[in-house]
Amino acid sequence: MSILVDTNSRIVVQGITGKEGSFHAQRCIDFGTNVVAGVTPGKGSTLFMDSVPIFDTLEQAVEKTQPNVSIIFVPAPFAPDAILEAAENEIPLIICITEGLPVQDTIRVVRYIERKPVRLLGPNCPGIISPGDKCKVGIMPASIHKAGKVGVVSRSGTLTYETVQQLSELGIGQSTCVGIGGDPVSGTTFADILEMFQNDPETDAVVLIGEIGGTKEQLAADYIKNNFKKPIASLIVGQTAPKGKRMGHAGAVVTGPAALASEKIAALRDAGAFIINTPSEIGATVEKMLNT
Amino acid sequence: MSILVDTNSRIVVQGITGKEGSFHAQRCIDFGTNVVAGVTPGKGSTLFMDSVPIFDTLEQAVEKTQPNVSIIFVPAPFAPDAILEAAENEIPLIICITEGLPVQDTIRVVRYIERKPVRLLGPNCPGIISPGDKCKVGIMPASIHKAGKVGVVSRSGTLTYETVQQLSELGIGQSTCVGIGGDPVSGTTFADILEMFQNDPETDAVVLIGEIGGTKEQLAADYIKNNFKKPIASLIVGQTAPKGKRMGHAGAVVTGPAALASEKIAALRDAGAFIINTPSEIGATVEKMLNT
Amino acid sequence: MNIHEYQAKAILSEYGINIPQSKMVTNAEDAKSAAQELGGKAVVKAQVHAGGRGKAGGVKIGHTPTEVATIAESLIGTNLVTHQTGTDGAPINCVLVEEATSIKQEMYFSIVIDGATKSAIAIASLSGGMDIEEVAATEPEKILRVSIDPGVGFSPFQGRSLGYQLGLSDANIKAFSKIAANCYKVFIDNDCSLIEINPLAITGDDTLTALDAKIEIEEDSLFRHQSLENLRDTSQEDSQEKKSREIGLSYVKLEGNVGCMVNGAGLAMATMDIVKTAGAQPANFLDVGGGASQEKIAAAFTLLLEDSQVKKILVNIFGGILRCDIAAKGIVDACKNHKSDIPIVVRLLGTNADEGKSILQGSGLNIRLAETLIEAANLITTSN
Amino acid sequence: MNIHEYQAKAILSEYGINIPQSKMVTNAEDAKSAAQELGGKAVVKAQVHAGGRGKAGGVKIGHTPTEVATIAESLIGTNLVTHQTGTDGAPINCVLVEEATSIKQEMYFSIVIDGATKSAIAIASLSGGMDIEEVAATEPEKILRVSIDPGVGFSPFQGRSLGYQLGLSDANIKAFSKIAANCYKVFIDNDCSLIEINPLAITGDDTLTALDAKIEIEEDSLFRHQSLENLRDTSQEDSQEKKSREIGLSYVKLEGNVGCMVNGAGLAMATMDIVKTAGAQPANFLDVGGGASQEKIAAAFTLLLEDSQVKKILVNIFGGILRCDIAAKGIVDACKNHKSDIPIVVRLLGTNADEGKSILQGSGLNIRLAETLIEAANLITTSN
Repeated sequence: MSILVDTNSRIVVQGITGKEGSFHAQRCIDFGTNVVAGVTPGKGSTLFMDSVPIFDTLEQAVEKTQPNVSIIFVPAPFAPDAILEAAENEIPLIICITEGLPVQDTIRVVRYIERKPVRLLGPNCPGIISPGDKCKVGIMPASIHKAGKVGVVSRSGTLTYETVQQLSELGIGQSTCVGIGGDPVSGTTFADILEMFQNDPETDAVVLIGEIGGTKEQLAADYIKNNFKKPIASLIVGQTAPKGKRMGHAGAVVTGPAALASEKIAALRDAGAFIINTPSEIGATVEKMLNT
Repeated sequence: MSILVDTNSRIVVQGITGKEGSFHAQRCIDFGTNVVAGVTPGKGSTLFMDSVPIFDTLEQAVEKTQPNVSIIFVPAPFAPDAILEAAENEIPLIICITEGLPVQDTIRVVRYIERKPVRLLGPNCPGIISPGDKCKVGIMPASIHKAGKVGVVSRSGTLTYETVQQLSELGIGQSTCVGIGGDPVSGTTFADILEMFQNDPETDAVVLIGEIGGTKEQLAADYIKNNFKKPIASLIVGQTAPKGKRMGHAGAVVTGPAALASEKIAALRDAGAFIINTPSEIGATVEKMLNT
Repeated sequence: MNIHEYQAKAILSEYGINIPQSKMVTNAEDAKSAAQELGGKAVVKAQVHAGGRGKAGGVKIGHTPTEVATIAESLIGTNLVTHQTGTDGAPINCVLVEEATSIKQEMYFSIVIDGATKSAIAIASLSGGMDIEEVAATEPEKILRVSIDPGVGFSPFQGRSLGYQLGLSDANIKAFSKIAANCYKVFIDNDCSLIEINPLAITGDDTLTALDAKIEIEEDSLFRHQSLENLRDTSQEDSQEKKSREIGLSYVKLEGNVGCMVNGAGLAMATMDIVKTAGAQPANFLDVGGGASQEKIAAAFTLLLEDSQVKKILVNIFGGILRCDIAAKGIVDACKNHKSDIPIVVRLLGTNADEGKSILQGSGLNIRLAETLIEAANLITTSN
Repeated sequence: MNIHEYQAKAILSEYGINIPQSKMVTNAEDAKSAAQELGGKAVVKAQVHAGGRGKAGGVKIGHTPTEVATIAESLIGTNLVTHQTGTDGAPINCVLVEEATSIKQEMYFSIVIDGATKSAIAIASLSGGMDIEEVAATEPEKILRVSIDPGVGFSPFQGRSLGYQLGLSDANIKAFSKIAANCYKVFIDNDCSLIEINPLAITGDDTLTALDAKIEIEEDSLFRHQSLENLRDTSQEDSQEKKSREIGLSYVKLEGNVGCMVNGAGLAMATMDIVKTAGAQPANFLDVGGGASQEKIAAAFTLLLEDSQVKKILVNIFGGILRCDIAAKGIVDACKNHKSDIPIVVRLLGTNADEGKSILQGSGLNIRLAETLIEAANLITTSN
């Protein structure tokens, strides 16, 4: 009842001894995630929390522990290299939590991995959680989640938590919650995730959280219109942001009409999505959608 | 009875108004090849030999004439750009005759087109001819060829002609003759061509002409051993070249044991190929092979 | 990070792109002698980090050195208000005195990052010198785009494709291709997020010249571009925006009176949306980011407290990496160091939310707590 | 194109790679003062375009400035014969006077083009300072390789992968990664076909230093590297090789007496093979290339006529781009301008072969024609 990660996921943490890496690796393990290895150059042959082996290189970690998911916490200047290392070692799912990667590095990396049998989630994303499979590979607070049949996909971190909070409070559980990341260029698109939800028998409906800037939501709308058969509700934030101002996410720059909230909402409505009118009505709208 | 080019091939000539481009375009047309367009920036809206339309960009040529094979004659400094132009316009088969491309340009181009639905033959190759289909897209002298069932693949230009000459003289016709090019990095490998010959019902046997330098012949031997089911004869030239000397083709540098003729011959013999002992015995060896 | 036109042109020129002869000056006297060197007549262009200079009176032609000096005098030291600045405008500390160029045709050329193709794209149009966003909205077919592969760069065939579509002459196509390729080099070497040449002019003598130029450097890349960091003109930044950048916050000043402090850009935008829905106006966008420390939270909150435009503050923190108790402590620290009695509404959720709420409730400060987004928005809207 | 060690080291140094202190000198006096600057003791290294210098006596240690001067004196102006040069050796016109370095460990590092992976590859081994080809042949597991993607370049993780496999310390791994990444930049920026640092030494003070360096620039790229073309030392080329390069031929001098002129590298090698099979020895490899003109053919043939080592000439032309009548005319031109009575055997096939043969037969020259490869080889072997 999940996409991308499940009970068979074997996680390696790149940058496991850093402040954020160690904090979140522990939280993931606490949730039940199977963290099989960590990588920190120079810390090889030691143990994380007395149990998880640390390696100097991912190559060694792969040889000894066969991970199939990598989560990356290394600082921005070194994160592109960490992604390349994961791709070169053909880790099927690479999740880059790190934010602040120079976008041209991201482009080089993303174009490189197109030729590798891997998928990149992020950069600048909260990761992924499949509550029913007790598998969390990300930085989201686990406690707000509830196992169920609604998929969540979003460009934003904390707004995903807000979404999940509203769903769980109404008793609506989640199959998998995925943050694709807030940067203008990311490894995985809305459409990629929607396709997986489409094919996941344990996902009955989806919530898609978009925002102003770029054209990712339009591409999602195209996919929904042509290929997506399940109920989907969508919220676009930044509706009140003034034109020409940059709102944090590098992706949220109002550069042209397509980047406007109104255009995105129109495209999604036209594709048949239920439109969530304000951020406080996410749960209620999904509940209504599920009951129709 | 051919691979890569046949009666359905529609050829565009990039660099059709240059000295070599115009000479060989005419020879190809004379042979029966369907040349549908030429490209020379600045010469758009004119005609080649009063019949073939010339365009300023390949984009225009594609829109108006739907070619599916491109042959490139533009000078080396501009040839990488011409290949990229063909790849961007998704011409399925791109044949780069031009020699002298800086190898790092070739690497960039070859890696780029890996993600495109195209195949590159060359650079620095004589092109391809399917005598029975009256389709010649290259610079080989047409007169020496004879339609038949033996495929020829080689790194060399004139040595391919020598091979064909010896075959035709003994009455052994060719299905398709392919020059993959003499540079150290090429778009297409021996194994790529062997796979096509394997799948071509009209090819009964193959002649593979290799030379010293690199490991292309070993990769071909690997393919033959594991996948190739038809009779194959092979000649390796440069057997008498002294170690450490560079013999013309950038590929023909004796850099390590694998690059030696003896190593290549051993690999091919081990793979089950008939070894052609001297360059004067190509035809005779193939004849013997076909009769066993 | 924005840089000035004169700085952008200097970079383009280093990469072999034609620019008009010009000189950056900071006073009328230098403007006069610059005009003299250019032959008398010259264009005076206010150097500010804002578009719409022309319409706002920031670009003027002087026909004599004296006239140029007078224009420079009238501009330098004033603030220029354009549709892209706030009502205060941007300070003009220097002007560019530039040769007047005879123009046959004005084109538009830019390179930007495109999320859809996951690449840098080059954009070109014959509709240069005008509001390109207007053209894009009303006549999108006049805007040409090509995607640039990071492995091979901008290729000559792409320049020819654009050039022939634009209907340029063969000679101009060659020049255009070169400019595009060189711009892409500038873009890569300097980690730009935008290079815009508008207009890219075909001059009277049929050469292509960058008449105006805008370059944005990606903030996230500056760790590897110390020399570019030196081009930063902090005088062009709002003082709060400058402070927030130094603290490491993502902050945008707006026109309302509800100061907002949120973690995460998406949630921050959602919070602004809900505040507006409830009938109030946000004074800012403020994202404290992923793993903010107690000190950073305190600094961010202090920024809001010190903003005289801010009449009430809404905090919305969903703890994840950031723990709510850390956020609460930061808020308390800021309030203790900065006496203020404006209404504060705080919503804390996620990691250590209960601890955070206890800290706020035990602080003795006049802070109201909210559970849901809409409750928070209603509370802040109705508070005085 | 080969360049000298001192030139290669200067390039590496520009890219931040450690090299020993050194000075290139052309006479004993300068060698002495260079040694004085280095503290007295110094290594004197003959600058020639050939490997195997050490074994051939081209690298010697002087313990005092006077000793250094004596060594320099003994080397400069002589020819160094190594296993890579002919029997004449390569002229030593200058030497590099270099500080003597204390060495903890010698490694091997290189970047070359690899046809199998269609990329540049970095090669590293702990077995530095030795004959790396020998190591590759006998202990291939000691040679590490990584393929470099042209889109992303040499990545730090690749440096760490190599470094940990080599068993280096963490500090040395960082230095090694940097050197590898910088070498790749040199490789790309200068269109190299080879960069080899052998040995790459870990010195007494634990820094990584390029003790020797070899760089080859790809001939085909020189049209865009004028400044590198200036590094060419034609004194290191055989005079025939130099002439052939100027004519635009692909030519390699060999030890036999049968001059060979062929079109196409593959056919040229095949021709050499058949000549040897027939019992004779080729004097050269000579590929006149694709579309040679009559003038180029004449120049190529003259090169063979002027070579005193050449006692007979075999021509094997398979017309394609090159027309046989053009080739025949070129041969006739060369013979007319250069009286010679050595035996000549010519084989012409392909485009305009009959016309070519008529021209040769009608020229009055003593040329024998052959139809097949083996006939040509037998004719040339038995002719005197």
